[in-house]
Amino acid sequence: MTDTKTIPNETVAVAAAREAEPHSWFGWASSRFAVIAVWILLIGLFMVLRPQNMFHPGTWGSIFGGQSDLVFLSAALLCTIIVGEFVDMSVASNFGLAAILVVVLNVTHGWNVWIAALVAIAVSTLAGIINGLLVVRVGVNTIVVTLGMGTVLLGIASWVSNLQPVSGLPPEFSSVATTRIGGLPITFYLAVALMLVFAYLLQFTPLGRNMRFVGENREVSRLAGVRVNRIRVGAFTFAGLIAGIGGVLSAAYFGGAEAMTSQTYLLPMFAATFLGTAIFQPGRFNPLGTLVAVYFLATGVLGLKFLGASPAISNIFYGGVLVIAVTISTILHRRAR
Amino acid sequence: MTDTKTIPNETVAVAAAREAEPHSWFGWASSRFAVIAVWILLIGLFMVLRPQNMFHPGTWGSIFGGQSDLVFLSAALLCTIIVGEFVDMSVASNFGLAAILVVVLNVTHGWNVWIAALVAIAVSTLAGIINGLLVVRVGVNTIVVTLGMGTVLLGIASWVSNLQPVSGLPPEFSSVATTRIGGLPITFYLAVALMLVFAYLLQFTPLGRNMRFVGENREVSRLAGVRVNRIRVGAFTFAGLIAGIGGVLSAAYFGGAEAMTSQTYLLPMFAATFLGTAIFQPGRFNPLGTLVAVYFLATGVLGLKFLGASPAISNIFYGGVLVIAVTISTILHRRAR
Amino acid sequence: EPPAATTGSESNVDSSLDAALEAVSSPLDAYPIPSEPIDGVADLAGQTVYYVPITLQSPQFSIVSAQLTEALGNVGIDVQVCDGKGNPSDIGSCIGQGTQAGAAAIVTDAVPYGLAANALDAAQAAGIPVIIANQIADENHPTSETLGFVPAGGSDQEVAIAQWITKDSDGTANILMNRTADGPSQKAYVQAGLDELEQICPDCTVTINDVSSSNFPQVTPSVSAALLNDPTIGYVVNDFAQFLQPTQGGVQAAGMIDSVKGVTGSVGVGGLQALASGTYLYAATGQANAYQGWVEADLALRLITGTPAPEYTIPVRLFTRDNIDSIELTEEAEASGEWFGPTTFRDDFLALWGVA
Amino acid sequence: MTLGTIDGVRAETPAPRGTRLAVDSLSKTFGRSRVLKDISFDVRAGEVHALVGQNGSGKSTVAKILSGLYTPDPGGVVSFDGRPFDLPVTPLDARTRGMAIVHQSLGLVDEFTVLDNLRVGRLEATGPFRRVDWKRERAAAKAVFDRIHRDVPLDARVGSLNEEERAVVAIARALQDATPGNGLIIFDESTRALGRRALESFFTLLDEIVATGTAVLLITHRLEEVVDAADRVTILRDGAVVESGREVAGMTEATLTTLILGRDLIELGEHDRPAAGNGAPVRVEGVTGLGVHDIGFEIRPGEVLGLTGLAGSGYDDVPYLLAGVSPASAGSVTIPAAESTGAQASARDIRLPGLSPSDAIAAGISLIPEGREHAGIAGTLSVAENVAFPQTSRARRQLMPFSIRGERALAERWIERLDVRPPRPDVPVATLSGGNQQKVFVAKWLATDPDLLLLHEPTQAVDIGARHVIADAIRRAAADGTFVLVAGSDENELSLVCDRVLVFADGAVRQELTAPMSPDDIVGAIYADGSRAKLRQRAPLSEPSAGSHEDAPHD
Ligand SMILES: Nc1ncnc2c1ncn2[C@@H]1O[C@H](COP(=O)(O)OP(=O)(O)OP(=O)(O)O)[C@@H](O)[C@H]1O
Ligand SMILES: Nc1ncnc2c1ncn2[C@@H]1O[C@H](COP(=O)(O)OP(=O)(O)OP(=O)(O)O)[C@@H](O)[C@H]1O
Ligand SMILES: [Mg+2]
Ligand SMILES: [Mg+2]
Repeated sequence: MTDTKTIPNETVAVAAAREAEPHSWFGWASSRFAVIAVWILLIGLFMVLRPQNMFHPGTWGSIFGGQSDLVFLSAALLCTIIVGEFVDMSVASNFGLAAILVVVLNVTHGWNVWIAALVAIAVSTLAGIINGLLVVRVGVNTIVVTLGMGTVLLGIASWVSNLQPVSGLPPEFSSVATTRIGGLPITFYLAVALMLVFAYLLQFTPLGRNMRFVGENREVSRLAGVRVNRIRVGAFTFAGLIAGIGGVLSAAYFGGAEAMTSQTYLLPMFAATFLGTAIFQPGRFNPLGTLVAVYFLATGVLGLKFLGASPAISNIFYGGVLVIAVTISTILHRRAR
Repeated sequence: MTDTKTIPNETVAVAAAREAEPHSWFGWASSRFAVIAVWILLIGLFMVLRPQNMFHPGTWGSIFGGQSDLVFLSAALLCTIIVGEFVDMSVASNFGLAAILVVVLNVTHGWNVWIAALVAIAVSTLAGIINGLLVVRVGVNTIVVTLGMGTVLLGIASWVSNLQPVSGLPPEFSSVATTRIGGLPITFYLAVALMLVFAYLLQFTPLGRNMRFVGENREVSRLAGVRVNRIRVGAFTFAGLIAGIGGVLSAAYFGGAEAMTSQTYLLPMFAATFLGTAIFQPGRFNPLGTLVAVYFLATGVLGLKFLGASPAISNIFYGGVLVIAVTISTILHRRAR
Repeated sequence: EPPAATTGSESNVDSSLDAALEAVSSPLDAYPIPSEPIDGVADLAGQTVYYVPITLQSPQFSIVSAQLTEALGNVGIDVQVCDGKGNPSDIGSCIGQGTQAGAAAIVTDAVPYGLAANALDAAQAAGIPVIIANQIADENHPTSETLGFVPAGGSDQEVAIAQWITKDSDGTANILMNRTADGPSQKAYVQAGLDELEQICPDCTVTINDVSSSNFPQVTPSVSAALLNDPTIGYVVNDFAQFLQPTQGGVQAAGMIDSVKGVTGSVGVGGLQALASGTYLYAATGQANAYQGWVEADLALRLITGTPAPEYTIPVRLFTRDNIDSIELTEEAEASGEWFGPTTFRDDFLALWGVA
Repeated sequence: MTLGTIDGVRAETPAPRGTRLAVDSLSKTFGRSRVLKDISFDVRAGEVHALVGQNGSGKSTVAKILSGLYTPDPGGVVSFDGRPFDLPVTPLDARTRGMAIVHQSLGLVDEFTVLDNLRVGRLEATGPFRRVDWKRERAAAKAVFDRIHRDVPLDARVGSLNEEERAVVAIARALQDATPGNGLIIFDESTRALGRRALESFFTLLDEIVATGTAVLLITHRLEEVVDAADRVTILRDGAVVESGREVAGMTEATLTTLILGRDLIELGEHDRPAAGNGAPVRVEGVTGLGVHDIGFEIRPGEVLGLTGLAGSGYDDVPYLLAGVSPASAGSVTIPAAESTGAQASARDIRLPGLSPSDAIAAGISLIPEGREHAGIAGTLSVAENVAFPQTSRARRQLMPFSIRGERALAERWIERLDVRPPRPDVPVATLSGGNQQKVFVAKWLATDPDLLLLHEPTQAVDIGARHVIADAIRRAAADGTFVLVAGSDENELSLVCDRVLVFADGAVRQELTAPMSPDDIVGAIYADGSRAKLRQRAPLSEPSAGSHEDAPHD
């Protein structure tokens, strides 16, 4: 009771939580799977309203096959969030820069495409490392560093691409992304695999457990022998690496890239990552929740498109779902605890 | 490492404080005014390189007269940051909605323009209140709420404007924003006054003191009888109000508005607010620092334009200055303590 | 040189300029309709055409999509609108969706080929005709049985703007040209305007200011800087109305709102209302978006049925403070196409398709 | 690098036999201030070695150097079992040699389970998929608990444990890398929040551990712990060692105090206590809420009333209920009219249900809660801002400026009265040492000149000098007409400041003690089953019996 005493109100909360435990199976499940239930409902609704679209395999191909960029970006974002850093605002620009670089180096400068890809990923990773060093070693505010870095990277991307869309990657390179298996492009499988590995890492490996501990309490982790700073810098580095790989795959998938477009991912990627906290592990950022959130949002937006909704309506849906889902999950979770 | 006399019984802390005092004046000043010095240097540099522009009064009119939107937005952002909430991501959209609403209500629906302005501001304030209630009362994550709300507001703005730029406000209304005094539009004075009042509030009034304490430690504030939740909801409300007033003034200034424009303020407004933490009160968000940061960044961007820099270079400048300035201020501040 | 000759040629230029301005300022007597009818349109009922605009956030694409839907609806073809949202991911997935769904055709609007090269190649490989609208034909991707281009009126608009400025300034204009650097087509449009200026207005000065949607926040300072750099600038031109507000902000910030005339291209009802309000805009050009929707439908039908396609032109019109009162500034009027010519073009197309 | 020198030292200084940790000429400089000056001491195997000193004397700095958070100035040597560390110490290096540190908050993360907390940083990946082998981890955790003969459910969230269990978990974690009989555990004020019985069982456990040969370095402000439990003591004053490894046997708290402060402490004797009883008392009636049911008592003018009891007995809920911080379902407080205020003032009857903190403050009730960092001060704000906060926070006119000069004057008055060091109103509170932060915290509420002052553990984790300054200030407030209530679990503190103590059990008052009372009396009353045990019952030099599982976890 030592610590709870300092927060008198929490004593009550703890007591309530203990009492609540046995009763709350329903609450437990509802706070974890409410969003998935809503997803299923949403699909059902669209199926009734637009059967011709929703029973068409192309629709599902689009929902599942078209979100890989977003999955990579959300994974990169999660890296730093999990270890307790505030959001890395530079991942989208970093992703965009990698996509631009691989094309420009290959097409404009005639580099071998694989070398171009490696260099692009290396540049993104380097950006991640610089973020990490500034935040962790120098102690500069995370938002400042990543916002600034994001702006710089965006500037570099516009500069090397001369603000033009660039394209012309060789098809054999593109095939690493576009080849279809079971109707879905490889990028889908890569994206899902990334999230599964991430989830596995967090759930089952020492590194993952250490990351969660660092996210929860740095000092305790350090004294327990966890190399806290190394893990934090590592998280930024991996965020850069994943953004870089995602960017290169995106360029391969689309055969080209454009500097400004990375910014359009910002909203969906934040939305998915935060909506993910309402799925599977309420109140906690988690890769699988994020993955589901990506597809959930894609379903909603596509369904609305089928219904002929304007982008305005899509935005209202997007924002509304995010707030409502997380609000409900917060309330349910609080009850269930 | 001259270890001098230690008065018996004086703790090391006292000795440290005493010793540190006389030496650190330079450190003290440098961590506070470094950015301003850089600003002056920058102006000097541009004056040498482009005297024809920098000695032209119109340049100063542009630097100081053209940033009022940004000042209002940054002030709105500061409201919630100061009371310890994480950034309110909805202020830009809220600003945009107010701007659109006043025009649409007046021009399309024929409302009296003053009533339209009041309604627009009321809607923005309401959005702020809803943010506040969800965050404070329901306990939903700030980013989720404000990101979602921002998206919804953006959707509404696009919807009521039908994605068209809207215009046609009566000139006598526009004159509340456009009238020039001493070569600068009224909005400049309003923006500066807003920040001065804000700074005064924080520095000298009980309310401001309470806001700072709430931002620092909610429990301490609650125990001192501060209505913490009221202050937090109030901060969101004021953020909405300021965004609303800013939006209406912006519409008046331009004679019209466009839904998507608001999003373009996101980066500059974050940059200015965070850069502000490197000015006057290192490590602390403060209105005057933010105000200076706005003009500092405007000077840099305009000067670079005079030098013929491409938008890419300007972005690199923007991001680079943000990171470098805050990093230097962090290091100096740490030393100076 | 004999001064008389110069005067003569100048007055020649003058009169032809007047005529050109007169023509571009008035609505057409009739929209240009292709001559060759299309056979077998009736068999296409029940199929689906995908329409993928670069972004629905820009209002012109809503107009086109509505018209395209209406046009093809007349022949029983469904139009599936899929918003490209300005990023390759969405554009690619929209096109991929159309390909997988076995669309009768895929129409992209304002999407540079390079932005979705793989997806567009894949669609054609699957035998689905692709129509690239609002783009200049891409040399690397020539017109084929499965690929057609619907041009934009971009170049014509820029030429009209050049002509109006020449006339308005008596050939002495100092112009700030905000050029959208978002894609190759935009650059080409502006170039057409610059070429025209060079011809008809040798004494005009032009400053180019590249703007881009990725750097929207910098439009304002870049306009201010250009104006402060050269305070004699009298005309500020935008090729796209999307940049109107930040541009005006830059003019205002430089304190030159009274000495500068604003001009813009690709204007919609919002921009025209701003022109009518008489604050900053003096002239604006627009293209017949409603008609373009029908042209896209016509080209789609031709590619689907294997009918040879004609060269299309999208009419443009110049609006000034003089003629702005002659049109109705409503969304309905814009969607009907009445600003540019008689709205009967719909029946003409339907007749060509054999469904009237 | 100075590796060569260190090597030289390494070669020349053979460790005395049985020396576990040897610290030699360790110095630490922050900026321009040297906070450790050539510190030398050694900890022997199998002993409890206390490290004491005033707030800010450098104890935590030593611990932080030993845990690798700080890099010491070049020249110092830290050796363990005769082998010098490469400085700075890395946590991993320390761990492989069996040196562990337990922080004052015990370093536990409430959100995670006991197993997680125990094994964090030690989890090992196995197999090609680098999974955690939870079976093995559980076995390892179980083994540690078995070694110390304690049992804590491995899957319980640490947040749901009681304080004794938490202490056991912290100790178990620190012990797990030390092979039995080896290793060293450093406790930096880990005991500060433990109740008496938890404290006794903590030392019982400690005794079992050192009996095997493991060493303990104990940083504490409770002199009783030193006198009762330590074998030797090292005393720091202003960053220098004044006593290194002095045998504790035969020392009293008084001698220790003198050594720590470098002067004698003026005793707060019985004689300066005012006669209680003139005038009307504060009446507390029918208070129900949290862990207390329908309690009532009186506080007489001029007296300091203490509340104590076992953890969970409800005594520590009372101040929060009376201050409107925790919701009460019933009850009232009646504050009599102050004699000085004259005719118009009448007794105020304050109903507790629905009372908010600001209502309570307005009614003249001030609370000094436990937990300075959490509930006491805003660290980045200045001393003056913190001291004046209860005044500025409730200003009627929230938008009118307050007097900065007045604020500063107020702060200076209290800085002088409580001897806050450094005596500067403008420095951020976080830069003060713990004891001085506590003084600022107490000053903040004394400055409101309340009618009823409620305190909870007011002198926790402050040095003996600061404790007396604070106790003195509390007594002076009582003498000046404030009704004072102190809830606490530290019998030494209670006997120092209180005139009368109410002992709680099961949410009700069970016993009343009146002055004069000794710490022993208080403990005797708290624990119905016995009196205050000597903190460390030195084990007979045999292995403790394997069956002695006490403290079965209870919820
Ligand atoms: N990171 C630091 N930077 C500068 N000075 C520091 C730092 N940490 C500690 N000090 C100084 O070192 C002195 C010793 O601090 P230390 O924490 O060792 O004291 P302590 O003996 O643990 O005090 P307490 O009894 O309050 O725990 C402090 O007074 C402080 O002035
Ligand atoms: N950066 C710093 N600059 C100046 N003083 C510091 C700094 N960091 C810590 N201190 C001071 O060093 C002292 C020791 O801090 P530390 O974090 O070790 O807490 P502590 O004294 O062990 O904790 P407690 O007082 O709760 O027992 C405190 O007085 C603290 O204010
Ligand atoms: Mg300490
Ligand atoms: Mg301490």
